[in-house]
Amino acid sequence: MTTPQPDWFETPAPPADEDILYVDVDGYEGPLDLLLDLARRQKVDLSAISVLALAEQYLSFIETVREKRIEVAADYLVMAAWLAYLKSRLMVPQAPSDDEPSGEMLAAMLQFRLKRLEAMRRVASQLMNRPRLGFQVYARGMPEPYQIARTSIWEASLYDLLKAYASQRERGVTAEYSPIQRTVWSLQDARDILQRLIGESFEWVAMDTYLAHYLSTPAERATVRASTFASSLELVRLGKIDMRQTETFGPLFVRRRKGDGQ
Amino acid sequence: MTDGSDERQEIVERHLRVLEALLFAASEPLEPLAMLPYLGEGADVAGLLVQLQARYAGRGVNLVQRGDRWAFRTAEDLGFLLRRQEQETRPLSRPALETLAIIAYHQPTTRAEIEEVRGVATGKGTIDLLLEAGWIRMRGRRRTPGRPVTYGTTEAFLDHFGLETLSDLPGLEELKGSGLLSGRLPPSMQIPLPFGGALREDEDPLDPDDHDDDRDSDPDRDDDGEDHDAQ
Amino acid sequence: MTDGSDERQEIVERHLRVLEALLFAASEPLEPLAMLPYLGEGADVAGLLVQLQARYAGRGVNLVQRGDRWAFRTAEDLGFLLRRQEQETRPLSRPALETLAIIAYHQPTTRAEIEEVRGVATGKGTIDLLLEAGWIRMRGRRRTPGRPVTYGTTEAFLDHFGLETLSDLPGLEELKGSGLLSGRLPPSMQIPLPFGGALREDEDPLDPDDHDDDRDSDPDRDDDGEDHDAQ
Repeated sequence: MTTPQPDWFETPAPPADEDILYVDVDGYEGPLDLLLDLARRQKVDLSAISVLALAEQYLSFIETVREKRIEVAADYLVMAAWLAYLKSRLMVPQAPSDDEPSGEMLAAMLQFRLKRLEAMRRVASQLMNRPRLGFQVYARGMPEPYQIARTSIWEASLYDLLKAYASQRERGVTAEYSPIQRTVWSLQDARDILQRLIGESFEWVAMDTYLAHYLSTPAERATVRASTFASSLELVRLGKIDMRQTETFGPLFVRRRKGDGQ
Repeated sequence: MTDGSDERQEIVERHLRVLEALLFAASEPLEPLAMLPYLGEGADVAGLLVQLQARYAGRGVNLVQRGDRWAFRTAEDLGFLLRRQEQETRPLSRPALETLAIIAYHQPTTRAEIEEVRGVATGKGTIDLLLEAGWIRMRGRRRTPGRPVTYGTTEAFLDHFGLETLSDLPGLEELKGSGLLSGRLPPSMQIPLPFGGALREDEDPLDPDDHDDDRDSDPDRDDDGEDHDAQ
Repeated sequence: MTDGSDERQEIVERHLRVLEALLFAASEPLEPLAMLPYLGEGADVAGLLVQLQARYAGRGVNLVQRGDRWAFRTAEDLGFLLRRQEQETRPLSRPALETLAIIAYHQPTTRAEIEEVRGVATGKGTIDLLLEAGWIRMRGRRRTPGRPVTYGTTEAFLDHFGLETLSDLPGLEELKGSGLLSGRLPPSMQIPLPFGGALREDEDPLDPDDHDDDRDSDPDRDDDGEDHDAQ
């Protein structure tokens, strides 16, 4: 059925089997589907098909398709090779020493697979023809859903309870506490005041005497002393004043330094 | 029975089956007119529905009429089957914990007193929650103007917190010792001794209708269940 | 009748009402164990269900068994009447339908076996589509090299196709007789039947991370959701 000298630029001659012309490989779900379709065209029970004829039809179909330069998927070619092998096994009598499965066995295998595929297709459609839920059979259209009432089980430990109590009692205490506004002498202020008080005096005068006025407020005493003492040390370092203390914890005496430039 | 009435009965049964299926599968209540096409012209839908309703009368599912429409519904007395209790364990909020602690230590105590200690208004919801949890109860009414309800703790409270009696609640020194209270507290600070007895001399018994709480007697309260700063 | 049997009958009636209400309210089939708590310990749920089924036998709504579960469904013979206009959602593709049938009749089965029957590679999308429809499930892994996932059908499959058990599958007897449920050429001594039980002796349970399917273990597969010719 093939032209002996294929002319690529002309339509190939029509194949002998008219059916094959109208067969499009794209319409098949693989080689087994194609084989099943070809088998069906023998119009006999699958158990009675001629596997040899089927193999020949398949092979010539693939040939035709390839002549039309249509890409044929690999598994169709694998099947073609297997069928060519099957054909040879069927036509050549089996040698006694041959370990390979007989052609009849291979043919039976193919027949079985075709029958099984066909059976699956048949039951699939039977399944779809059953009264299906949502098509012929219906579930409750207005299901009454569960209403879920959530109840809480509260968790708290004795420690949580005591901590909550203690912390809020303490909170109550601190709420009544108003901090005392302290006057704090900055070092700069203390230094300015000390320098102003000492003025041009070169006499030893006790620091507390200079500060007497400021020390009269008990709340400020500490900050006045501390800041003044710290700034006095700074003034000593800068060479502006002299300091002396005659005994431990005794009064601190200060005077202006007689220095260079004076 | 004559053959004719047998036949009629058969038709009725067939119609009832169709109505059953229609009403079951419908996603909303159906009006009789909508069911008529399934029965054929001349069928007495209204009469059939009444018959069907009678058949389901004592069953777990009833055929009910809602306005002009009909539907199957779970029998009212079995509604509980469709309700589910779900319990979830949740930690008590800080406001609730604080309120509970004050009630425990200061009982019998009123809401005004709780608010005084906490420094914020206590939402109605907080008290309700503690009442529902079963940890506090209304004890009586304080014998003062306005007769406010006094609160105290319950046996369930003792049970939950593993206390044998109220006197197991730690006192001032114990709280200090355990580090829950810091050392620097005014000497005036005191931790009261909770009173768990029947009624104190300044308490009256609750009024007969008190067990709905003082919800209604206190219309100015926020009922939002949240604590908020006092105005 | 003695008082005792009257009382028993009353309890049965009460139980039947409860089952009626539960099954009517639900749209999904219920398993007896889920209904037991509403009846009380010791109630013979199975027996009661059979009684209830008998009561609804000729009605427009029937009590049907779907695997281990029970549900009310409209009577099959009324399907022609109730057939809705809006239906015909996207029909199942032929590959999907064939794959579903092969899984139903050959379960537990692997993808390789499905491909062997169909003679063509099965797109990942086909299996996914059936999994999503809730009709098939991954059952386990076959105890063979590669440990392929085995597939089987679900109770939703039974419900959708109105089957009580897998042995109600149409044409099953015939297929069994002709040996077409076998993977190999008959006559083979043992003819497998669809197996819906827990795990067969040649199946292992799924791995913990299997519920994402064997997507990742199978990197060569096309995931384009279409069947296609093998390369």
